[in-house]
Amino acid sequence: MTMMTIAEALREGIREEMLRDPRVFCLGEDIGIPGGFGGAFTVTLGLSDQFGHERILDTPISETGIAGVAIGAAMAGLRPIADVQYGDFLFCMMDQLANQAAKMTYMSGGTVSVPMVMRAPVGSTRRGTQHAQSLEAFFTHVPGLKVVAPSTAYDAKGLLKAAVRDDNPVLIFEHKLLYGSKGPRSEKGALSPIGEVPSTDYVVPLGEGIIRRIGTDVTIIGKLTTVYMAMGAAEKLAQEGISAEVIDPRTLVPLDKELILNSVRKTGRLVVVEEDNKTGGWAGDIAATVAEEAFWYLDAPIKRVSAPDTPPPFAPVMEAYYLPSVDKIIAATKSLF
Amino acid sequence: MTMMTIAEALREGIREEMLRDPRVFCLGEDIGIPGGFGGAFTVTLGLSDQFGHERILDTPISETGIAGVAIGAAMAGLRPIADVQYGDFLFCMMDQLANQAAKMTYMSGGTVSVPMVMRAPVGSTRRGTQHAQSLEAFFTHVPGLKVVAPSTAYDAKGLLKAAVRDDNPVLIFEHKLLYGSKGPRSEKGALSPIGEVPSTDYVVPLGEGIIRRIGTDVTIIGKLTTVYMAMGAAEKLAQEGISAEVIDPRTLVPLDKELILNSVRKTGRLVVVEEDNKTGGWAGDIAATVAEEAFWYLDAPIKRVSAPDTPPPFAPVMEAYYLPSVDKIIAATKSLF
Amino acid sequence: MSEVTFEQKINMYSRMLTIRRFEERCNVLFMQGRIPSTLHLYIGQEAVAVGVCAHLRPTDYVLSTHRPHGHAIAKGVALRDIMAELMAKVTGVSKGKAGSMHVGDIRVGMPPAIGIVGANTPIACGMALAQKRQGRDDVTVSFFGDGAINEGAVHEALNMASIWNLPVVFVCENNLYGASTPFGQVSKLENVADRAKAYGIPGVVADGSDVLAVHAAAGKAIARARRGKGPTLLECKTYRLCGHSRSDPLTYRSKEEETIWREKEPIGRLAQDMKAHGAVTDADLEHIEQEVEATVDEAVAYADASPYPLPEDALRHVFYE
Amino acid sequence: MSEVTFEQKINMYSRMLTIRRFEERCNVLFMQGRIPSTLHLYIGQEAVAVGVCAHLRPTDYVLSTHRPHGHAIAKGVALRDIMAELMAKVTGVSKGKAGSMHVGDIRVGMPPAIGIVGANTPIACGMALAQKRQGRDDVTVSFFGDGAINEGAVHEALNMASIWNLPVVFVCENNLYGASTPFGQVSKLENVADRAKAYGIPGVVADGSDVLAVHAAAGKAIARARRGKGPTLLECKTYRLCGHSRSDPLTYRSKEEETIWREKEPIGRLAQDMKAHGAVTDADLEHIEQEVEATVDEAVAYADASPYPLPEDALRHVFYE
Ligand SMILES: Cc1ncc(C[n+]2csc(CCOP(=O)(O)OP(=O)(O)O)c2C)c(N)n1
Ligand SMILES: Cc1ncc(C[n+]2csc(CCOP(=O)(O)OP(=O)(O)O)c2C)c(N)n1
Ligand SMILES: [Mg+2]
Ligand SMILES: [Mg+2]
Repeated sequence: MTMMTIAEALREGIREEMLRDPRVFCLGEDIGIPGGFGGAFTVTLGLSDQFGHERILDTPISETGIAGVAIGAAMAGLRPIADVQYGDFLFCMMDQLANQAAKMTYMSGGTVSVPMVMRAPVGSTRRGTQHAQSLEAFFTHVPGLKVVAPSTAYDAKGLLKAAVRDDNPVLIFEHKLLYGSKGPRSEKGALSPIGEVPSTDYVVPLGEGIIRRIGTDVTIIGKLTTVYMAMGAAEKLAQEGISAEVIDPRTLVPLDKELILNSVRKTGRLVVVEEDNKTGGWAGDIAATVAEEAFWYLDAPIKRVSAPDTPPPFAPVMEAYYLPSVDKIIAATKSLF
Repeated sequence: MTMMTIAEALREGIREEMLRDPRVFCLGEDIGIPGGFGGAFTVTLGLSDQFGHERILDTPISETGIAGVAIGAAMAGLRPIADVQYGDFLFCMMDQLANQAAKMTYMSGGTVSVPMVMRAPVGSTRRGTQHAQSLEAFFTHVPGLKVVAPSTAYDAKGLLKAAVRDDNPVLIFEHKLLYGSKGPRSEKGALSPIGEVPSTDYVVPLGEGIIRRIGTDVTIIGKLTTVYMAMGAAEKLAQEGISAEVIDPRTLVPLDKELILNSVRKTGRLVVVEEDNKTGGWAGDIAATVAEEAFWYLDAPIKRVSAPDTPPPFAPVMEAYYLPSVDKIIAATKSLF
Repeated sequence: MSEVTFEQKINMYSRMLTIRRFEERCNVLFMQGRIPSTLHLYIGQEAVAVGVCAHLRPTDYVLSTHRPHGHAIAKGVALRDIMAELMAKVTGVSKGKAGSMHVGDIRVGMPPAIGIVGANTPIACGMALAQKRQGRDDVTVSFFGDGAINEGAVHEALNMASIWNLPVVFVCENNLYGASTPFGQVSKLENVADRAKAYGIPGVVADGSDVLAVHAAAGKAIARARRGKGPTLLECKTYRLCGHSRSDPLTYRSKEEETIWREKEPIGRLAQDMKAHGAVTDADLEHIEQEVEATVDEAVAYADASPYPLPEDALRHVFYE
Repeated sequence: MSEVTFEQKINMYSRMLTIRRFEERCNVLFMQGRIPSTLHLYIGQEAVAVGVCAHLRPTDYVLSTHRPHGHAIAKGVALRDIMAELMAKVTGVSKGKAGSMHVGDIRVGMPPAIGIVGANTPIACGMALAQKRQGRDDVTVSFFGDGAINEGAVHEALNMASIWNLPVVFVCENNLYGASTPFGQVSKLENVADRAKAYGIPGVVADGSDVLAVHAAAGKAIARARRGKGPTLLECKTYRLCGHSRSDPLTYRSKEEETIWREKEPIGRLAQDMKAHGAVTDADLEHIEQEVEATVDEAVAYADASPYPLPEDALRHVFYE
């Protein structure tokens, strides 16, 4: 067991998988340049020294190309871990991910596999409209893609390793404020999810959510940073006599639906929290699932605590207004009682 | 009044707007080639004879370029109507639509407008995975874009004209089976929404839904082809004593939320029908909104009749299984009683 | 490049004829409603697929487009598996899930064809990268059209192939039109091949109606790639003698132009060449014709006799099992 | 091209110095935490923005990137409006909604800068298309970096500008690195300008550390565009004397390389030139320095005194009002 940040845990996960399996390699912009950044958020820092530039492959700024190369390499027997500097740039490779990677196995009648990983940092960190979006909902809506969103260092390493070993395209959404990147690449306002990470080989299987806090009166679901906000809210709510169960699905596709439904069947109330825009967000999909499959257990409306339908604003005062928070979760939860 | 197909109604709408406003022009692949198709589904057929090739501008196969040119032209004072041959190719221009068009006004603090229209055919017509998707949900989730989905010839013309006159980027999703395109470009299995279309100038304002059938026991919401399925189901349900109200939102963003909420407040039951994949679909977002804002009026779970989470299959037997249908709507509705 | 042997010529002839007859049959079946959806035929362009693929092994890869039948047949995908797919049967190469635009069989080195114009090129780079890393002297061929050259994806792919010296051959089939749009209207350069200059890689133009010319040019490019010398952009000037898709009335092209190209048509041309060299007689050709017809008949019979998928098969193979 | 007048030189000098001092101040404010987020400085590249924009009118357009301060100042966006934006104030040119990466002011012909590498180029084509249709003899300039040239969007844009003869000038600022990645590692060609050959348009290389060289080359390209002769790809070889973004330790570049370029640095170079011609004295330059400092002070004071937006202002301007 070592204490690690998420950036470190991801790096260890990549290192272990690369040592375990010579087919694994990384590609992306600025990931392996000597003296460089190790990717936008230091995740691959130092790996090119250990593995060389063939296996930590620096690419041109060509997102479509990066995704396409990852897809092709995966189809031909390698296990690429591709990297995009900000999740927002996934839109530049959307055709490759949504039309090609996601559909290749289906189009081949199940004979071709695309075992690739695409890592993408998301979340608002004062960089404004084009460097702050949450992209999860776009990809959970594409059949054929798996989607994970780790909120702890333990999960980050375990999910990454599971993703690398999966025979399907897996997107890993990592939140910028959770990396715990150090030195010049550290982030203002970052949470510090430093946690214990086994140095033994383990995976967190795709599709298993986790109850972060047991409760009886209301279920609060968060992902990435909003897990921490939900935990904060649950603590304060406890002081007011409301016992909140906090769920972190960890994997968005495949979703651990039963974990969520069982919790709601028990608590009768649901609040879903995410940083993404409300309309069309992932939170709405969870709400719809519960309204369809656990309706008779509900004692109150299903609340979403999401960002409003605006691009991520730059100014910190507006950004704070835009983002979910402990207080907003508390207010939403209390409105159900 | 003339009887028109949707393809004709769109063509007339474009023609009228081009005559009214010299800033309006069309661009896209194969839209104006002499002797050519008039776009993939004949909508612009003949317009280059009338307006010339400067205003019916044939482009290279460069979707990013097409979207970017439309955005730039709109910012600089023109009113482009751009065209993509199949909605699936919107993924190729996703960055331009989601990161640029949608955010330009916001990024400029409200000083720049992007009055462009992007037309995109959607829906499954036996062409398989990459030519059959429904793209609406991806774009309703992008703040800054307006999204319309006409199901009748009257609405198609009226919404198109409203879109051209709007100062924001508007996506028009047109269903291939609704065009009623004739001759060599006609579609197998097409519905025939030929309808009366005024030859006078009118618009269907963005954001106004419509009740297609009044009912008291259940609200069924459809869009594009599923409006027709909902109507068919409502008729059969009536024979069994269930009175269904059918709503066609026509515009998805901005959404006529009150129309929907009021209907559900009256009927107490909701079925949302769409051709898109269930997880992350638009139907889920409607369900979530109702579960949040009209929960106390609900007498039953909210049902979605959507496609399963698979790419659109090619073989007609599988496609039929994949698509919603009158029977599926009836079954879902009855399960609520 | 060694001379093309008589046997090779016969093989190429027979392969081209197979594509032609197969597709003519497709067209009939489509008209009869037995092939659903749409159909992009390759008629007239057979020399390109055949001339290129004659150099390939099963461990080489071919990536194709919305117009893939010719590439598939040339790469060795079984006729019956293709036909069953087109007819939406469960015995189809993709179990009826994909249809005409996505024909391919990974067992012979051809993944599903990609219907998004230009999108196969970066994927080709990835496959070539894997071949290189694995120490194979295999190559990847990416086929695409003149229209595709203006897609951003192709640019990114050409550059990546160039800087990483990947064993990939980009074969642009310039059939003068992207759907209805003349190439001259969407490019200032006359030759697609000249775009290679932007990437510092060889750009070569070949007569795409002459299978021997294609064979020679492709042979060089492929050998170069196998030797680790990197990618080539090979442009084959060709012409589709059929419509772009389903019932295209072809009113955007002139009859004169069509006539010129009909005369250059590759199958007759190779027949002429072989006959002129006294290598074959009309009887020999007739014999090949009959063999080809028989294989096409067999494919149709197989597809016809095959069952449709079960409706709920739609749910399978979203993920790799 | 007519000779550059003394007055023009002084103007360009003063403009370059304004950019430099403004950004040095930005850096201090960033370190102090008074500018949130990240910051891509233009220090060292000033000659490009200034040499190009000296030719432009308010009705010409400039499109910029994640590194836009220099372009904005050169195009005439008010310093105080930029500074207020960087400091997230409601008086900022985008009301605090956008920040450093999206600086621009449409009132002077510069829409918000675009932070997606390469993405401004097709938009530039659209703006140029509008200028052409409207019968204006205005031009659009798209600035982007060496890293951007490998984006698909740029390829599509260059081709469209070429076939439609659009009045757009593509100015590639080749500062040798895309973030930490050396250009030589992502391109087989030494010059970005040579990529122009793929589109049949002129490709020109200029010394981007010499504002007079940039001015001359840009003048030709812009005049050509105004005359309806179409686009040019103008590559300016330059160097950023600062980090890529916020606290970049610059450990991927050699000190020797930095020293070479520091000696070529454009502001001192123009000063040398003017002094050598006896056109200015040190006292004159000192006077300019003081003026520039004063305008920067004023901008900071203005921004400092300005209020922050209201939190709920976040909800406005999603749509055009
Ligand atoms: C990204 C994308 N844009 C548009 C289309 C529609 N489309 C299919 S084929 C075609 C023409 C392609 O022309 P070319 O590349 O020359 O190939 P050819 O059809 O001539 O073989 C078009 C526009 C598509 N499939 N994908
Ligand atoms: C599409 C996209 N990919 C990656 C990035 C991240 N990024 C920002 S600046 C940069 C380097 C750009 O290099 P260049 O074009 O040479 O411009 P320079 O920074 O040197 O001015 C990168 C990779 C981005 N903003 N957009
Ligand atoms: Mg073609
Ligand atoms: Mg650079």
